[in-house]
Amino acid sequence: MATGNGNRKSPSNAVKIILVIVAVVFLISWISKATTGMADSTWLNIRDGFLITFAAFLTLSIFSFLYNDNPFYKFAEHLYVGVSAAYWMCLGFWSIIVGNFVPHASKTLSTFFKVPFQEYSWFYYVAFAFGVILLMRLLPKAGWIARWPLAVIIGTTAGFNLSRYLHSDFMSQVGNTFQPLFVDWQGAGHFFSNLSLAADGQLVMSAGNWIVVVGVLCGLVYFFFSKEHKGMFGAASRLGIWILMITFGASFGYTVMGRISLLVGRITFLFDDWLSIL
Amino acid sequence: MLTNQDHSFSKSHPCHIIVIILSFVFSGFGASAQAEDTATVATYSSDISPAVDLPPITLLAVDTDNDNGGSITISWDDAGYSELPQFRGYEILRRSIQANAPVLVGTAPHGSSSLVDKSVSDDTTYVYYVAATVGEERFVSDSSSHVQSTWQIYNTTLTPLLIALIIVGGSVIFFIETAKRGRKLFLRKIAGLEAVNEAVGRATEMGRPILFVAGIADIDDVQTIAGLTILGRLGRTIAEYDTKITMPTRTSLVMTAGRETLREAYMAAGRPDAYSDDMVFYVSDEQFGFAAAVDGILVRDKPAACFYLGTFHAESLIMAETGNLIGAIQIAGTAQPAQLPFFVAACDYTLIGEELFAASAYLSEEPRQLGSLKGQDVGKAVAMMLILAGVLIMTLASMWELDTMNQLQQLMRDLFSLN
Amino acid sequence: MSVGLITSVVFIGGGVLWILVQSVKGRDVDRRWIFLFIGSTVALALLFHIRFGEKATPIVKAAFNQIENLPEGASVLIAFDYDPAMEPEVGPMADCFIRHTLARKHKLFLMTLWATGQALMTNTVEDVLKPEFPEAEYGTDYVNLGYKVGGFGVINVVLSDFRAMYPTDAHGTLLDSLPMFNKVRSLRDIDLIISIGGGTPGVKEWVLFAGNRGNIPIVGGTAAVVAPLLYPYYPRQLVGLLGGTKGAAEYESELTGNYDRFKDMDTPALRMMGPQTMAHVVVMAFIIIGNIAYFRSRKREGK
Amino acid sequence: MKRQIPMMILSTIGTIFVLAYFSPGLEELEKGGSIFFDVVACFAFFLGGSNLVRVHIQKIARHNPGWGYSIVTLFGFGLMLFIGLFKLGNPLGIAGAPTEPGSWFQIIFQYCVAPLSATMYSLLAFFVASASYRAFRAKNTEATILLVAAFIILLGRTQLGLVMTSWVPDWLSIAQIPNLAVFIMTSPNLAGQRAIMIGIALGVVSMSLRLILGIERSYLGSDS
Repeated sequence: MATGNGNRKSPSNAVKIILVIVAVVFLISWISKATTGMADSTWLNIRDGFLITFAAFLTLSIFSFLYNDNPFYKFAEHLYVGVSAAYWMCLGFWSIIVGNFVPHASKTLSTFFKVPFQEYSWFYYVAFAFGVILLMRLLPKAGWIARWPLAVIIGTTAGFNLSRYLHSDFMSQVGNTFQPLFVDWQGAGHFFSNLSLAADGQLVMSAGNWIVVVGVLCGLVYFFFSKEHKGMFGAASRLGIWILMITFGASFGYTVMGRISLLVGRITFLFDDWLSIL
Repeated sequence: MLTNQDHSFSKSHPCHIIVIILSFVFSGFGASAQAEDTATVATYSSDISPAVDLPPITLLAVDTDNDNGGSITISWDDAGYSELPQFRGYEILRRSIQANAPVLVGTAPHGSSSLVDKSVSDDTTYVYYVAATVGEERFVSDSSSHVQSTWQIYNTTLTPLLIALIIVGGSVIFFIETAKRGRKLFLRKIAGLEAVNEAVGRATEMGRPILFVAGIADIDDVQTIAGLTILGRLGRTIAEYDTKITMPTRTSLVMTAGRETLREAYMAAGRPDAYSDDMVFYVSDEQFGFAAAVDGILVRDKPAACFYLGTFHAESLIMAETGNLIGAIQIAGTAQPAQLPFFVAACDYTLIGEELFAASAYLSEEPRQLGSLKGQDVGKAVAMMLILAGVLIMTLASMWELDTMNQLQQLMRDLFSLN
Repeated sequence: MSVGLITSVVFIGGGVLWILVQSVKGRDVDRRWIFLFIGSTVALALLFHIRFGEKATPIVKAAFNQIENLPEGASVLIAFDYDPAMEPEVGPMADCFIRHTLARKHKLFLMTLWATGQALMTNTVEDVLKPEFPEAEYGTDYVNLGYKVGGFGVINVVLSDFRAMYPTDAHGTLLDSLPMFNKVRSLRDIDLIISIGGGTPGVKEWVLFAGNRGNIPIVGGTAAVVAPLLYPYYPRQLVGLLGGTKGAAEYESELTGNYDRFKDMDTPALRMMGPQTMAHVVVMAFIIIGNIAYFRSRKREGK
Repeated sequence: MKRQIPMMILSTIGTIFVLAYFSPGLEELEKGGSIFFDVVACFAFFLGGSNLVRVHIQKIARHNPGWGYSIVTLFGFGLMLFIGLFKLGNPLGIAGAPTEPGSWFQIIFQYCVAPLSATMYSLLAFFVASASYRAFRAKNTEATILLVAAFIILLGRTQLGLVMTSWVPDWLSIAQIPNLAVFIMTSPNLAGQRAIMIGIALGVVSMSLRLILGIERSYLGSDS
C-alpha cells in the first residue's frame, strides 16, 4: 500500500542516484530543446528550452505524487505554494489597491501609478480604515478590534445572501417545478391510442414530469429535521434519498468525460510540446 | 451646439455609430432648430412634410418603475407611419426643459413601441418627441408632458419574495422564540454529525491530528461561515479531548476568522493555554496550490480525521481520495451540488446541502439554535404545498382550455418568476 | 486493424483481466496500479492516434439533417458565443458547421455576442473557410457581422431588423451594399440559426429570444457541462444539439462519412474521443470488477 | 464590549442588506459591500503573507523535517512578489497590466503556475478511476442506485451504449441507452438537484437569521 512508505532512513545512495539521473535527463532535454528551437535569437532558444523543460519537470513531479510522496512532489508543491501566493497578492495589489482604491483616494498616487484619477470617495477611506483595523490583529493587546471588519463582512454576507438565495434557489426553483403532469394532453383517447415507450412519446415525457414533481417533493421530505421519518413519511423520505442517489450517480458519470479531457491535455503537453512525438 | 451634445451622448450608448451617421445626415436639423431658437422640433418637421395625411404619433414618457433612477421609459402609439412603404424606423428625441435644442437619444426599428432612455439625470426635467422616418422625411410627434426620473424605495416586482421572506423568516424566528421557552423538540439523526465525536475520539486515541478545511471560498460566502460555525462547536470537543488540529486556509480572511473561532472554542472549553495561532494558517489563494498543500499535509501528518465543510470545487475529490488513501475518517459537507457526488463516493459521511447549515445548530444542542431548524421545516412544507398547487393548476390548465385556468396559470408563473 | 489499436486492446484487456483476477482472489489491488493503468490507457490512445467511428445519436443526427435538408442557398446564421477556454470543446463544432453549410451552398451569416468570440470567429474564417472554400465570395456567400455589446438585447433587435444593430459588417461595409442582405432584413428571414456556446448569452438565449419568438429553427452546440440543461428544449425548440466533445465527434463522423471532400479533414474531436472512450471503458470495467470482488468477498464471509 | 460592538455592527448591517435587496434605490450598497470586501481582503494579504513567511522561517530555523523545502517556498514567494510588485521586465513599465504578455510575471505564471495548476487538476482523472473501483460497490440499496445511475450515464457517454441497444425498436426507444441517459439527466437528476437547492436556500435563510439575531457568534471570538 502507498501508506506503507515506512521509515526510510536518511537519503540512501539510491535516492541520490535517482536525483542525478533526473537532473541529467532534464539537462539533456534543455540542451536539445535549445538547439532545435525556432526563435530568432540563441538566447531566446535557450530561455524557451529551459521554460518548456521546467514546465515538463513540474508536470512530472506532480504526477509522481500518484506513486508516493517524494522529494520531487515536495519541491513542486512548495514552489507552487510560494509562487502562487505571491501571484495572487500582486494581482490583488495592482487590481484592487492601485486599480480601485488609488483612483478614488489620491491624485499624487494616481499620477505615480499612472492610473487615471476618478474622484474622491469617502467610502474608500472607510474601507481603507477597516483594512488598517484588521491589521491590529498583529498587535497582541488590540487584536480584538480586528473583529470589526469581520463583523461588517459577515453581516453583509448574511443579509445579502438571505434574500438572494430565497430568490434564486427557493422561489425560482419552486416556480420551475410548476409543470403539467401530462405533456401535450389531447384527451384520453389520443393518449391511449398513441401509447408507446418511445423516448419522445407522450407517456415517457409525462412520466418525466411526474418523476420531477414527485422527486422534488420526496427529496424535500428527506431533508425534514423535526419529524421522525416513519410510516408514509419514512417511505417518502426513502424515495427522496433514492432520487438524491440517482442525482449523485448521474452527475458523477457525466463528469468523468471532463476529467479525462484534463489528463489528455497534460499528456498532450508532454508528448507534443515537450517531447514532440505526436 | 447640437452636434456637441449628440457626440457626448454617443459615448454612453451602443448605438453611437447610428447617432453619428444620423447627425451628419440631418445636419440641417441643428441649424434650423438653432435659428428658430424658441421653436420646438414639431414645427420644423411639419415644415418639411405636410404631404402625408396621418395624425401625429402620440407618446407617453414616464419614469421607469422599480429602478435606481437615471432611466425614463418612452412608449408610443404608431399612427400608421410604419405601414408606409418607405418607413425606416423611429427616432427618439429628448430636450431638457432648460435647453432649446433636442438631442437624439436612440432609434427603434419597425414594430417596436417603447424605448428605455438610460442617459438621463435625476436632477433634470425633460420632454420627449418620437419621430417616424419615412424615406428622407421625418414626422415628429408633439412633445410629451414633463418628466423627471427618480429612484424607487421599493421594488414592487419583488413582493412575492418579500411574502416568502416573511413566512420563512417569520417561522424561523417564531420557533427560535418558542424554543427559548423550553419546548422540547424532536430531531432526526444526521449520521455525519453522530460520527463527529467518534472521529475526534479516534484521533485522540491514535495520537494523530485532525484536519479541518473550511472550503476554498472566502469569508464572504455563507458556506464558509457555516463551516466556521461548525468549527466553533467541534473546536470545543477537540480542546476537551486535547487533540491537535490543523487548519490550512485558502484565504487570509478565513485564516483570521478561523483563529477567532478556534480561540473562542478553546476558551469556552477552559483550555485557553492549549490554543495557538499556528493551528490555523494561510497557504495560497491559488485553488490547486491549496489542494497540493493539503495533499502534502495529508500524506505527511496522516491526520486520523478529516473535515471538509464549506464551498468546494474540483479539488474535492483530490483531497477526499488522498484522505481515503491514508485511512482517515472523513466527514464532508457542502452546498455545491456538483461536488456532492465526489464526497459521497470518497468520504465516510457527507452533509448534503441544507444539512451543512443545520449542523452547527445540531452540535450546539442549544434550544434556540434547534428552534431555527423547525422553522426551516416549515419553509419546506410551504415549498411542497406551493409545488402541489402549482402543478395542479398547470395540469388542469393543460387539460381544459379554460380562460380562468390559463389566467391562474399565468398568475402563478408571474408570481414566481419575479419580473 | 492498426498495430496501435491491437497493442492498446491487448494492454487494456490484459490489465483488466489482471485486476479482475487479483480482485477475485480477494487481494485489494494497490491503487497505484489503477493510476498507472488509466494513465497508460490515455497515453497509448494518444500515442497511437486511436479513434473510433462515432455513430451519430438521434439528437446530433437531427442537427445534421436539418442543414442537409435546407434548400440550396438557404440563409444560415452561426453565432460564435464562446471564449478560448471553451474552444477545445466547441471549436470543432464551428469548423464542422462552416464546412457543412458551405458544402451545401448555403449563405452564411457569422456573428458573436461575446467580445472574446470575435478573434475565434476570425480564426475560423481564416483557417477553415478561406483555404477550404476559395470559391466562397465575401458578401455573396458569407458575411462576418462581428461583435456587438448587449447580450440578448442584440438578439432582440436583430429579430426585427439587422440594420438597426449592424449598420455595417465587421469590416465597415454598409449592409445594403452586400448582395446577401438584399432579401434579408431581420432574423425572421433566416432559415436556420446555429448557436455555438457554453455560457450566457448562449444557446438558451437564442432559443428564448429568437427561436421561440420568431419561430426560427435552432441548432445548438455547447460544452458538455451545459448540455443537460438544454435537453428539455429538444426537439421542439431546439432542432438538434451537440453536447461537448462527443457531440462534435459525432458530427465530424457524419460529415466524413457523407461527404467525399471531407474524408481527410482534420477531426480534432474524434481524436479526443479515442482516449475518452477507452478511459470510459476502463472506468466502467473498474466499477464491474469492484462489484465482482465485493460479492465474492461477501460470499466468502458468509461461509 | 469586545464582543458587543461587532455584534451590533453585524446585526445592523445584516438587517440593512436584507432590506436593500428589495429597494432599487439601495442598489449601490451592494456594490459598496463588494468594494469594501475587496479592500479589506487586500489588507488581509499582509496577515496571510506574513504568516506564510513566519511559518517557513520558523521551520528553517528549527530545522524541522523538510525544512529545505521551506527555502523553496520562500524563494518562490519572494521572487514572484518582487517581480510582481515592481513590474520587472514588463514591456510597458509601471503602466502595463501585471499580466502583460512578455512580462516576467506572466512568463513565470505561464511556465510555472499554469502547468502546476493544470497538472494538479488533471490528477482528478486518476482519482475518478480509483474512486469508481473502490467506492461504487452495491453494498445496499442506496449504493446500488448510485452505481446503476452512474453506469448508465457512463455507457451513454460512449459509443458502446448506442451499439449495445441499437436493436431496440423505436416504440421502446426509451430503453436505448443514450435516450435513457438523457432521461435520467433531465428527470430524476433534475428533481434531486432542485430538492437540494430548495433545502440549501432554507438553510441559508435560517443560518443568516441566526447570525443577524446574534444567536450564532462563535466566529467573533470571546469576550476576554
